[in-house]
Amino acid sequence: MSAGAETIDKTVAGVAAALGEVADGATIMVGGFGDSGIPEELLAELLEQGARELTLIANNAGSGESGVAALLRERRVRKIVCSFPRSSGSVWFERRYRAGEVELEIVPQGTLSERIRAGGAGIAAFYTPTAAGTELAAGKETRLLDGREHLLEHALRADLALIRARAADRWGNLVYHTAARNYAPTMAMAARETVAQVDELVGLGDLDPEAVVTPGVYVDRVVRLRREEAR
Amino acid sequence: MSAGAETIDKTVAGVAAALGEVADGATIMVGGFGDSGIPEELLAELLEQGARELTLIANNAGSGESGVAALLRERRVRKIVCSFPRSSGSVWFERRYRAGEVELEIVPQGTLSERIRAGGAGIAAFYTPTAAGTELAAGKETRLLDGREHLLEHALRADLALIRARAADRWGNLVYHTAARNYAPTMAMAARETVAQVDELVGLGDLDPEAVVTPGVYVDRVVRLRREEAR
Amino acid sequence: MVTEVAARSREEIAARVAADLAPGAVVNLGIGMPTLVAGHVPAGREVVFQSENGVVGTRPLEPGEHPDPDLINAGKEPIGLVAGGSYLSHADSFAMIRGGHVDVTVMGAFEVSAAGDLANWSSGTDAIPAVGGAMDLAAGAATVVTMMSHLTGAGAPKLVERCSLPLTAAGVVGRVYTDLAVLAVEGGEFVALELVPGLTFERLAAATAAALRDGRDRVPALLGERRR
Amino acid sequence: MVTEVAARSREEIAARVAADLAPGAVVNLGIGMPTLVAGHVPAGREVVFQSENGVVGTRPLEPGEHPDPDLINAGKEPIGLVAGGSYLSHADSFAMIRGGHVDVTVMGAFEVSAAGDLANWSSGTDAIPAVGGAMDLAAGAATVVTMMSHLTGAGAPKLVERCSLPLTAAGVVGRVYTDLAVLAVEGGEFVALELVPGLTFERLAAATAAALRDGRDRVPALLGERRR
Repeated sequence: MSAGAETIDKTVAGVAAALGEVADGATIMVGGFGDSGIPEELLAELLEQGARELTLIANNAGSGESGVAALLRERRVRKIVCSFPRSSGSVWFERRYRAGEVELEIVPQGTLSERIRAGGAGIAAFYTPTAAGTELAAGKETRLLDGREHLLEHALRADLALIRARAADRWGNLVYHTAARNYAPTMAMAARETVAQVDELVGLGDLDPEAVVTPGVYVDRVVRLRREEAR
Repeated sequence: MSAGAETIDKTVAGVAAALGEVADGATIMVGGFGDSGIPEELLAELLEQGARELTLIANNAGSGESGVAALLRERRVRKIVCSFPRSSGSVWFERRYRAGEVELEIVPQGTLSERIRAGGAGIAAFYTPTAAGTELAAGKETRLLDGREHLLEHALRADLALIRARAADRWGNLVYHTAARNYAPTMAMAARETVAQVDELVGLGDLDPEAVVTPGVYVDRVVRLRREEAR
Repeated sequence: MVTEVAARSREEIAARVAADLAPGAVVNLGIGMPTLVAGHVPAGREVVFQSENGVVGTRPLEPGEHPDPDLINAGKEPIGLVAGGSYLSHADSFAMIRGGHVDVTVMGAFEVSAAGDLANWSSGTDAIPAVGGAMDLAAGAATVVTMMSHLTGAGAPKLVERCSLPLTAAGVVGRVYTDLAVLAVEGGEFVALELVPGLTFERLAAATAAALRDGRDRVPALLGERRR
Repeated sequence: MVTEVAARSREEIAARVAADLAPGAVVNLGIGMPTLVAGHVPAGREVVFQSENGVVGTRPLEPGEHPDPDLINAGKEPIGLVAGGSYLSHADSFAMIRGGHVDVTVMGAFEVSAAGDLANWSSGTDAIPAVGGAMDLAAGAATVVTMMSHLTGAGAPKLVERCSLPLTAAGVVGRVYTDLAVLAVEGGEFVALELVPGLTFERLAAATAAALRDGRDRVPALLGERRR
């Protein structure tokens, strides 16, 4: 919202204004699963800006030469919290990880999304049966509940969430496109600031109030970026 | 789904077939907030059927002479878990409660909805700051997390959820109408069987897949009932 | 004792609260007097009213507007939805509240203590207990504001050193709007930011059963400037 | 040892699993061989395939169908959506999985023990760890099914008394489909329900490194009859 304005307008022009200033050491949630829902241009701008010692929370650890992979290549990442870092193109993650240059916290995918949801929902910690009795339970508090072993898992929060959505209005209400929704609605809740890149801006009231997935309450800045691929 | 059929059809004809047989002692979640989203006809059928010793989980404890109030009047309810039992018309609840004929578990509204969500999401228990340091924390386990006192709260599940929605298809996908959504999507997840009364049935594929609120996965039976009020 | 001062009516207290709501703030209005606030937001200012039963962007009905029986606020009164509003489930709505995404909650109160303790859910009598969303809102909202008469009907102060009634939450209230004054709750004391015309600081202090500091040199900060 | 028997191909194992999916079952298909199952569901039978990245009602793309780059399954392959399908967030998708609402999960496996322990996420080497949704699915789905070759490439049994590799979850596997047999996992032992043509029970037992009971008199129950 621009200073002094009486109305709400979260749209900004350009990816630099959208990203804002990111401090060294920031914790950043990055939406997307595989190549679906990745906020590519916001990640490119993050690389351009140069913040270092980042902690990233994301499903994957990047592949190829852009996005999270480029941040790893340029040694901007101190730690990644993710579920599935390995892929055919996760070359830069593997190189940095094997050299001991990036810390990895591996989290089961459902536990990862639930920890993010807990961070957004004001739940400090929760008990889940996932991973009980496995290596990933090492060091975690356990508890027998309903006759079954559960692990205590803590909420995840972040300084910034970078997400992609299909369309937004000036209040920051968001709707998504098919499976690109994935982590975005949950990460939007769990970060102090949430920035969304969208394919389309629509007028206030044009989104069906029954179908808004992310209320603008969770969104701080929106930037429209024309996408090259046909949708 | 009818026996032997290869396709999924959760629609049934008539409220009796929708409700099915409810055993004495069953735990039932009832959607609605005030008069919004109450599955009135399903509750009337529950009264008609006669099941006793019920535990109800609902936001309110009924008012007037129908729905939950009628079940209380007819002494079908052993216990109510709710957030706000008191209202101008909650005469039958008050009478049964003061006579010691119904047990009351009072739960803050956000804790109630989160306990139901936990039941649906396979989270056995969680830590919330709500109600810490209050009378409603009595007997509850506390824990300091992030420098703040939290209460341990346990998941709620039920044998049956009775909800109302605006429209459904034969797979049981549901969309709602304005604030009548309230507890329904969450209760649908937390019950062994979920029954929805709807105003309208639509063809499979007619609901926007981006806007389905309750996937049919959570719904067991759907009955269309014409509503007298104009919508 | 305070009879000749220009005490604010319920609508005037509501208007005073509304004047302090920051543009863009996400605000939950409690049942009763707080719902009046929605009708007093300065023209042109966009404030997002959240109702805990799953509505983001509530508005009062227009005169003569046909009510949707399903579309109600937490006080079960019919409301409308603004352009930009949306619906969500109870669980999602309280995730928003508990998660600190509601900037301001405006609630009534039986008592507020100098430590910011809030008592507004139980009158301590044998009335049937009913808590609703009060504890979630008090624990979750970024800023907790109460609006209330300064004294009870029996003339007893509602601003106290220590609450005698069951708490809704401890140490949460940040601002109090009464028929007599606007007060901050800071560092274990009440701070008078603004008094109604005709009221002296001494008389406000006498109507307040806790330490009161004079802060009339300060302009009350707007409530709910987005900081998430 | 089992060279002359009519061992099932990957597609044939997938078809065998698909034949056992109950109409109306909600089924998650793991990465790799399990995704083949979707292409073999008997014509006219409605099975709901759930993909943990937030899709309910996946289907294979039609030949020549233009892929939506955003619409992928958990294996990151392009898919389509059936009429009656819907999208949900990752958190909501895993709430569905963890909450027991997915009736059947079909996964690959490195090892399955007679106690139903599953090892399918870590090969125990120094490979970079990556768990994905395997542990959530194994812990949450009502019925856990594995499909795999009966022996490793080196000829070692994958059905074992006790897993040597890191566990995905303990005591969860209910049914195993291999190139040689269909087996139940019950009461701490494997039960052979069906053998491929040309295979004797004794030869299957020799290819299985755990106690094996003969259950060929039983008809395998359909997987995922809704019981919620």
